Formats: sequence, C-alpha cells, structure tokens
Amino acid sequence: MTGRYPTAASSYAGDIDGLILFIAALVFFWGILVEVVFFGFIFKFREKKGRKAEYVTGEEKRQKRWITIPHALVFVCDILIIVAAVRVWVDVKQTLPTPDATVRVISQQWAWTFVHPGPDGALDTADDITTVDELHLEVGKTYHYELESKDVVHSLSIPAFRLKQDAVPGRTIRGWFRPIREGTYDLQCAEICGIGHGLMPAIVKVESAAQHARWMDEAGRSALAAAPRPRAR
Amino acid sequence: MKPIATTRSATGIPTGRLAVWWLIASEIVIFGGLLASYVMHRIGHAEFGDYAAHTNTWAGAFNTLVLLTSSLSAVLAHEAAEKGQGPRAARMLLFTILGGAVFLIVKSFEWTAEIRAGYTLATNMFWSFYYTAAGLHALHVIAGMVAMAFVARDAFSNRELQRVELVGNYWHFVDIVWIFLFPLLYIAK
Amino acid sequence: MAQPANQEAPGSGTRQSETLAPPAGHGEHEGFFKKYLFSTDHKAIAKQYLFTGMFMGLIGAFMAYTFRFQLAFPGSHVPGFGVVSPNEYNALVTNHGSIMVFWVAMPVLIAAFGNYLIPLMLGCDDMAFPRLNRLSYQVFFLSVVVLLISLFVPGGGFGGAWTAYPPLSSKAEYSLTPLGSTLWLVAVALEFVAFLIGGINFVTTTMNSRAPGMKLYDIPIVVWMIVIASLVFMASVGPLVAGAVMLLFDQLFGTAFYDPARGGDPLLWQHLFWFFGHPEVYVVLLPACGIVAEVITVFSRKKLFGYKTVLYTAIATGIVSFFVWAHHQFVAGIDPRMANVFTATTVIISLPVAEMVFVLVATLYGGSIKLTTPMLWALAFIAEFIIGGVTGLFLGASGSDIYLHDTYFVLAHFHYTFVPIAIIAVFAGLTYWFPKMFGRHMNETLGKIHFWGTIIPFNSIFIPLFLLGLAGQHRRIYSYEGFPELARPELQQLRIIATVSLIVMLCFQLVFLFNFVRSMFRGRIAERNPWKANTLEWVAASPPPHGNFETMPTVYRGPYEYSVPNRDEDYWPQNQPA
Amino acid sequence: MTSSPNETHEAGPPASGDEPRAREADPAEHAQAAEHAQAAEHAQAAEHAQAAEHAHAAEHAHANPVRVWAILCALLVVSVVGPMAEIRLLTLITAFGIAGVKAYLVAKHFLRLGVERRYVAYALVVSVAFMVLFFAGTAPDVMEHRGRLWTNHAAQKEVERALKEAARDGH
Repeated sequence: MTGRYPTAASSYAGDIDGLILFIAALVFFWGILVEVVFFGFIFKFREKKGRKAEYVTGEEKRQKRWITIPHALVFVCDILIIVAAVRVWVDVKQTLPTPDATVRVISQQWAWTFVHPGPDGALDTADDITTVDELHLEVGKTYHYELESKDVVHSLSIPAFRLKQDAVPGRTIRGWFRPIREGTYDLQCAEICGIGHGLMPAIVKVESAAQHARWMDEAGRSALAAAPRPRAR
Repeated sequence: MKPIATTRSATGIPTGRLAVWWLIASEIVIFGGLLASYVMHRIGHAEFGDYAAHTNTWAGAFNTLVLLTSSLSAVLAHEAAEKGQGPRAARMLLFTILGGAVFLIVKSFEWTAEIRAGYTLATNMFWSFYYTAAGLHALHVIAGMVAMAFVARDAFSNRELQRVELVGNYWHFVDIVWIFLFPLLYIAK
Repeated sequence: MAQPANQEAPGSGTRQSETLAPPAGHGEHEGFFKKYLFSTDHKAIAKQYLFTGMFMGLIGAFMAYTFRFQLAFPGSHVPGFGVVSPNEYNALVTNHGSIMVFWVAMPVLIAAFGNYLIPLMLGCDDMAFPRLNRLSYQVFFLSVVVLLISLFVPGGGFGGAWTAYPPLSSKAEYSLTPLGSTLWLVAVALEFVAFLIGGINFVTTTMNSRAPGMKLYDIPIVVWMIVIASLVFMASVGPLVAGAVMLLFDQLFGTAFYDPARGGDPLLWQHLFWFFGHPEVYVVLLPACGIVAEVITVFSRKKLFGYKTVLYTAIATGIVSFFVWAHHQFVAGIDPRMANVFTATTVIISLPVAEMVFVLVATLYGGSIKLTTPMLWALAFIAEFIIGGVTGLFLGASGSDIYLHDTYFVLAHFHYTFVPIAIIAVFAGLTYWFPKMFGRHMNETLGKIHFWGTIIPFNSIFIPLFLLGLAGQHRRIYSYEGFPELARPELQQLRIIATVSLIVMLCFQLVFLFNFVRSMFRGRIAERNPWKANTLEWVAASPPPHGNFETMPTVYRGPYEYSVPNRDEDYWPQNQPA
Repeated sequence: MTSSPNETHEAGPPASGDEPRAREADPAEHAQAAEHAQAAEHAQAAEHAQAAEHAHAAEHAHANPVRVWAILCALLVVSVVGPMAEIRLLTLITAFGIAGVKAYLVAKHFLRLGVERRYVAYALVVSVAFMVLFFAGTAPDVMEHRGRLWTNHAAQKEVERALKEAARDGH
C-alpha cells in the first residue's frame, strides 16, 4: 500500500491487505457498474415532451432476468469473498503456529503492561521483564500473546501488524503474530475504555536479534534489581 | 367514539385481540432474552444448583396452582362475556384478580423469608436472576390485575365485553411465563 | 368469533358510518392543547414526532460539529462550546450516536412517517388505537427529557459509546459518570417502550384497517416497509430490554450480571446488544427504501419494477438480519469458530439488499424522469447508499475486519448508510409529502440549493474518513497527537477537510429550515394531488382534516399504475373506479 | 374523549353492545366496481365467513375449561413429585417436559390458539425461534468457559469457589 498506510510489519499483514484489495476489486466493479447504469438511466430517460413512460411491471420472466442474472453473479462474488475471508481468518485468529516465545499483554485503565519472558523464554519465571506502554519484539520470531484486562473491555490494536483483539476482563485470549520488519510502531486501544481512552498509546519496538538481546540484558538487570515477583494465577 | 380504523377487521380477527397477540409476541422476546441468558449461566455454573436449593418449592408450587386457577376463572369470564353475561364475567374477573393478589402475597412472604436468610438481589448471580425474572413477572401480574379491574368495572354494566377476552389472553400468557419460571427457578436443583 | 363481545367484526352495522363526516368533538373546535399537544389524531402525533426528531437532529448535529472541530484543531476553543475535555468528548460521541439512531432516525422514519402515512395510505380515518398512539409519543417525549437531563448531571453525560459495553457502563468507578450512565440507560429503555407500543399499533392498523378492496398487494410499499421494520424491531428489541434491566440493576443494586469478578459475563451484553443492534440497521433502512420507492415511481411515472420482488426481498432482509449480529464482535473475544458462520451470513445479506437496489434502479428504466427536489433526494439516496452498502463487505468479511474493525473505515461505512437513510431519504419524504402535511408547496429553488449544499459536503466529509480508516485511525479518540503514525500532517489535513465540509453542510441546513418554516406559512397553496400520484393520501384534502377523508375510499387497484397504456392520464388513483 | 394518558381507563362515551358499528362496504353496492375490488371483497367476505365458522366450531370443540384445569393440576403434581427422586434425567423430563405440556394446554385451550387463525400461532412460534437462535449464537461464548484460544478464568474460578463453599456448608 502507499505511504499513507501503515507499513506491513507482520507476516500476515500481506494476507489481510491482499484480502482487502480482492474485496475492493469486486466491490469497485459492482459499485461502478451499478452507478454507471443508474446515472445512464437518469440521463437517458429524463422527461421529454411528448414521450410517455413505458409500462413495465417487472413481473414477467423476461423482465426479471435483468435482476436475477446480476443477482446470481453477486452470489458468486459473495461466495468468493466468504472463502477468501475465512481462509485469512482461520490463519490469523483460529490457529496457532508453534511459538518462539510468549508475551503477556495486560490492559487496564489507562495503560498497557507487557510481560516479556526474558532470556529463558518462559513466562512466570524470575527473569520476566515487565514494561509499561512499550513492547519489545525480535524480528522474525513467532510470538504468542496472552491478552488480559484488569477492569473494562480494551482492545489491542497494532495497525502495522494488522492485528486487533479485544481484551475482556476475566478472560485470557490467545493469539499470535510474527514481526517481519524492524521499526517502531503504534499500539492503540481500539475499544472505548473511559475518560483516558485517548491517552492510552503505547509503542511496539521490533528489533534485530542483537538489539533485542542487548535490551533484554539491560532491562533484565534493572528488573532484577526491582525484583518483580512472578505473577500468580 | 371509536374511529372507523378501530372497527374494521380485514383479517377477521378483531383489532383488539390482534393487538394483544402482538403484545404477547413482543413479551415473549423480552422474557425469552432474560430466560435464555439465565439458562446459559445455569448450565455453565454448576453452583447454581446449590443456590437454588434454598428456594421454597412448596411456595412456588402453590403459586403455580393459584395462577392456573386464576387462568381458569379468566376463561370462565370470557365464556360468560361471550354469552353476554356481563356481571358474571365481572365476578369471574374479580376472582382472577383475587388469584393475582394471593400470588403476590405468597411471593412477598417468600421473598421476605429469603431476604432475611441473606439471599438478596446482589448476593450472587443466581439470586440476581431469581429476583429479576420473578420480579419482572410480578410486575406483569400487577399490570394484569389493574387492567382487569378496569375491564371488570365496565363489564358489570355490560360495556366493552370484548375486553374480557383481551385481558384474559394477556393473563394466560403471564400464566405460561410462570409455568416456565417455576421449574427454572425452583425445581432444577 | 361470533360472540356478542365482538361486535367489531364487520357486517353488523350500517354503511353510513363509513361516510360520516369527522365525528363531533373532533377537529376545528378544540383548544390549542387538545389539538396540538394531547391530540389523538395520527397526523398531529406524526408532526410531534417529526418536530421532536428534527430538534434532536439539531442537537446531534451540534455535537458532531463540536467533536469534529476538536479533531481538526485539537485543544482549541470550539466556537459555541469551549475547550473539549476528554470526558466531554466521550459524552459527545456517545450521545451523538445514541441521538442520531434512537432519537432522530427512529422517530422520524418510523414514527413520523409511519403515523402520518399508514392511515392515509390505507384509507382509514386514524390509527386503530389513537390513544395508545398518543401514549407512545408521551413515553417518547419523556425519554427525550431524561436523555437531555443526563447530559447536564454532575459528572457529565454518559461516555461509554452508544453500544455501552459493560463493565465500563455498569460500574461508576470505571465510567466516572454514575448519574449520566443510569439516565442514559433509562432514556434508551423508555424509547424502546415507546416504539414497541407504536409498532404494535402500526402492525395492527395495517393488518385490520385497510380500505375496502385493498388487498395485501395493493398496500403501498412504504407502508409494508414500516410494518416489516416494526416487526423486526419488536422481535429484536426484547432481549435488549431484558439486558437493559440487567444493566440497570448492575448499576444501581450491585448485581453481577456483567461483572466477571463475580461470575458474570461482559460478552453477554454485547450479544444482547447486537442481537438488537444489527436488525436495528434494517429497521431504519427499510422505511427509507419505501419512501424512495414511492418518490421514484411518482417522478419517473413508472410502475415499481416487481412489486412482489421488493416485498419479498424486504421480508428476506428482515429475517436474515437476525442471523448476522456477531459480525460486530469478530475481534471482541467471541469464539473464533463462530466468526466463520457469521461471515457467511453477513456477506449473504448483500443478496437481498443488492436486489433492492437493482429493483429501484430498474424502476427508472423507460421512465419519464422529472428532477424535482424530492426526486433528487431519492436518487441521491440510491447513489450514496450503493457506496455505503459495498463498503460493508470489507467489514462483514472476518479477515479484513481484523484490520478495519473500530477504525474510521467503519465509521465512514455506516455514515454512508445512515446519512442516506436518516437524512437523505427523510428529506425526500419531507419534500414529497410537505404539500400534503401543510397544504403548501416548498420553494423548489431553495430546495435544490439545499440539496447540492448537502450532498457535495456529505461526500467530502466521509471519503476522507474512509482514507483515515484505511490508515489505521481508530475511533473515539479525542486527539491523535499521541500517536506518531496518526499525527502526520497529511492525515491531519484529511481531518480538517472533513470538519470544514461538515460545517459547510450544517450551514446549508439553515437554508432548509428557512424554506421549511417559510413554506409552512407563505408557500404556494397546494392542491389535493399536486404530483399526480396514485396512493390514497392524495385523495384527501391538503392538509387532511381530522378524520382524513370526506368519503371513505374503496380501492380498485395497486398503488403504482403509472403510464398504463391506452389511458389518457399517466396515473390512475387507487380509488378511481375503472 | 379526555386527555388522560391512562390508556386502560376507558373514559370515552360507552360503546354499548348494540350500538351500530361500521363495517366494510357492501359488495352489492359496488356491482360495477372493478373486478379487482370485487374479488378482494369476496376474499374478505370469505375470510369472515371462515372466521365465523371457526368460532362456531369452536364453541362445540372447546374442551371444558374445568377439565383442562384439572389436567393441569395433575401435571403440576407430577412436576413437583418427579424431581424428588433426584434423578437428573427424570428431573429434566418432569420439570421441563411437563412445563412444555402445560404451556401447550394453556395456549391451546385457554388462549384458544387452536381455533385462532394459524398465522398467530406461527408468529408466536417465530418469536420463540428467535430466542433459540439468540441462545445458539451466544451460548458458545457465555455458557462455555473455555473455547478455541480463550479461557474464561474468572468464571471457572467463581464456579470452583462457590462449589467449595457449598461443600463446606455441608450440602
């Protein structure tokens, strides 16, 4: 997509963009076709002196064809869209690839807490690194996320990843992403969550393996000093 | 004077009765939404059974009997109205109102005992559903009683006799709701 | 049934009562209050709904102006309002949404047009239950009062979006608007009650009170649409009424229906809400399509293309609309497997809706199209609604909804449906039936100025918003300065374009208000049937007196017999004997 | 008419039973009317005749309401006694199966749905069907506490806690 749109920074961003383009192609075809016919009719059948309108009931089969054939074609397009949409959906939301690491995302009014697994790669151990409003990821790795909310419904949205998932209090919702492009991206809350809803921005930092290791090292030392206790469930 | 619109009947069903049917249809979805939500939680939450054990089955059963009986008198009122016997229809309606009153009195004793025992609206989800569903139903009972009082007053002087059937139909619907509330709230333990 | 109680069944009276002049005690000799405020006349009640809806529309428009101004120029002083704080911003967007759906679209499209048109088009003197009708408006009016109070209570108006997802809406410590949320909820519940009462009245009247000779297929499409919409509303709102009671108890008595900490489930509300919320879209769409069908047939002098097709697609739309609600919840934490089912049903609903559009376009074929103001509005409805309709496919398809959900794309999409429905179609209806309602014509020139002044800015408001949505801008944020990806100047320019267009569009509404009020008193006097239309309301005097018709009409044919071959006139009123 | 908003209060002039009522136009008056209109009126007349017939048949076909009431009472006893056996299946059948039967009896004989026009019953059934639809669409999220890629910890915890508490109370 053009520069106006967020970078496609996750492995499935391309699939979702492709789906949007596919639907756009079908929709533009139909939309423009109907609009052209529509305006054509208005122009062609405008009031003229001495010409009386035709009497067409639209009940006869011959006339109905003008409706039923486009109707059948729309149906075919519908089926194509459903198939394409479900394929993307199953890949992004319904199945989990094997992860390299799992991060926990905890939303609350009005901040994001991210629990990174730390060097040992496992959550709920002493070397977990907890950050606020800043998520650190290594490029090319597959992450699972565990999304939780402490109070109201929030929504984890990373436009560059084409990822969106509501966080529902009381539930843990799992999903995945694989960042493929280094950079710093916006992370937003996309579900209204009270007065501070607009003040809940966070950033996602996708780093190279070396950068990520360096960050983990630094953060781990300061985290150990603060001695975070493993999160009890 | 009624407008001509009220007195026409293209469907063959008198306008008033048709309206009551639609009223009942819309009430079905109101109670339906509440009960569907309750049933979902009831199946998902095994502990509801333990909470339900504290409800008074006998009071519920007695109230079912009362409502069934009041429905019978509403039918008898309708039959009287069909024969043009206004005063008899009115008496039958008064008997139905009495049934509603007995229902509410039993209910209030029941609720008093339960609230004394510490089971209030906010105790837990089961009791929330219990009071909400039964309370919504009780409101319908009260509304039915008020409507019947007005209809009975007219019926005594043989006026607006078709309304006897209309309130009756509404009352039977309230009865049917209770028929489902009774096992849902009292029996399934 | 043959009981004495049911004297109302036909066949027991004399024919004279059909032709009686308006009953004594009605009509001209009533006092002001009786005539305008406590009237049981369906036309008076329709006007009450119309004016209340227009008044609420002005409030909703002012809210839109305020928060659009804040978005274009964050933190600046909004003329007429002041600096917008985050909680005021939330309250503004929440109440703008609620007002435009519940207090503008519903009362104007269903209640005002329904009340005005149903008895007139069916050839009867009033609704089947005039006093129930009055009660409906009174409850509605109460809901307006409660809503307006809710905006000014301590803590501010409710700011949890018109969807009111708990726990934000159920707990004061989260929303920080304890009074605002409760009053908002009470207002919505009262509004539902008003429309339930009204809906029962509409359905019963249409089923029972039709003029002699009017068969089911002789009912004008707009009446059908309002009836189907009332039925869909009636069947979908019930669970939400129960849900609203549960939410109210959560707010007031500390019950745990939606409190996860005590076993409740916030998702239950979302299901209850959208089980109503999605059919609601079609509740307002269908009457709008009906109005457009009436206007198009009259001004192209054409029979409606496939009357039965339109009717059946409307019914199909109504039914299918019950099967699609969870597409609003694709990413809301529902089970992902369910999303596949709801994608299929959602995309399939494009079939009946597309068919409806095809039929309306096909009706133009071979016509003699006269571009009067009402016709311009009706055509604009079709042109704009096509855009609104096709963009819905991006959101109904689960895969692309992951990205577009809760962005400005959604917002632009539903404004491209709702504005044609609640604004454009309403203007079509108002300008078309104005001569009947007030007995005078509106000014055509001013009408056309207003039309172009509304349609052009409308597109330049929402096309930028589509682009912003594609750029990932999510909704209900009072300032995008904190988001580097969204704070870029080229996106800010789009926001400014949208806001300026909105202000232009609102200014042109003053033209309409001026034209409307002036024409009511000074407009050219209208005859009974100025558009040479077929339906029965044009048989009555303009404006019709209490009781509507001097002689109750009998119906001989369908409503769309225009340009019938071998006839001199190109129209053939429904009540004219062959 | 008064301006009282109280709709249940009948304040208008009494419409007594023998007051002449309006009715549909007499078909004979429109001998020259279009075929269309005539056909419609015939259809209406036929409808009415049918309705009258219905009602007529109903008066004889109606079960004695007292007998229906007696059956309902007997069913009530079964629905109370049945669950006492504390067998889950029996409870379900006696409590909910019989509730269904009772509702059917009331609807048929007291509400007289049996002799009402068919579509009324259909409309009511459709209302119920929509609620079943709502249940089917909602239950996978609300009734279940664990689904594909999500777990409702809070609900699971609440069930566990409450069951433990109940066990402690010696239930």
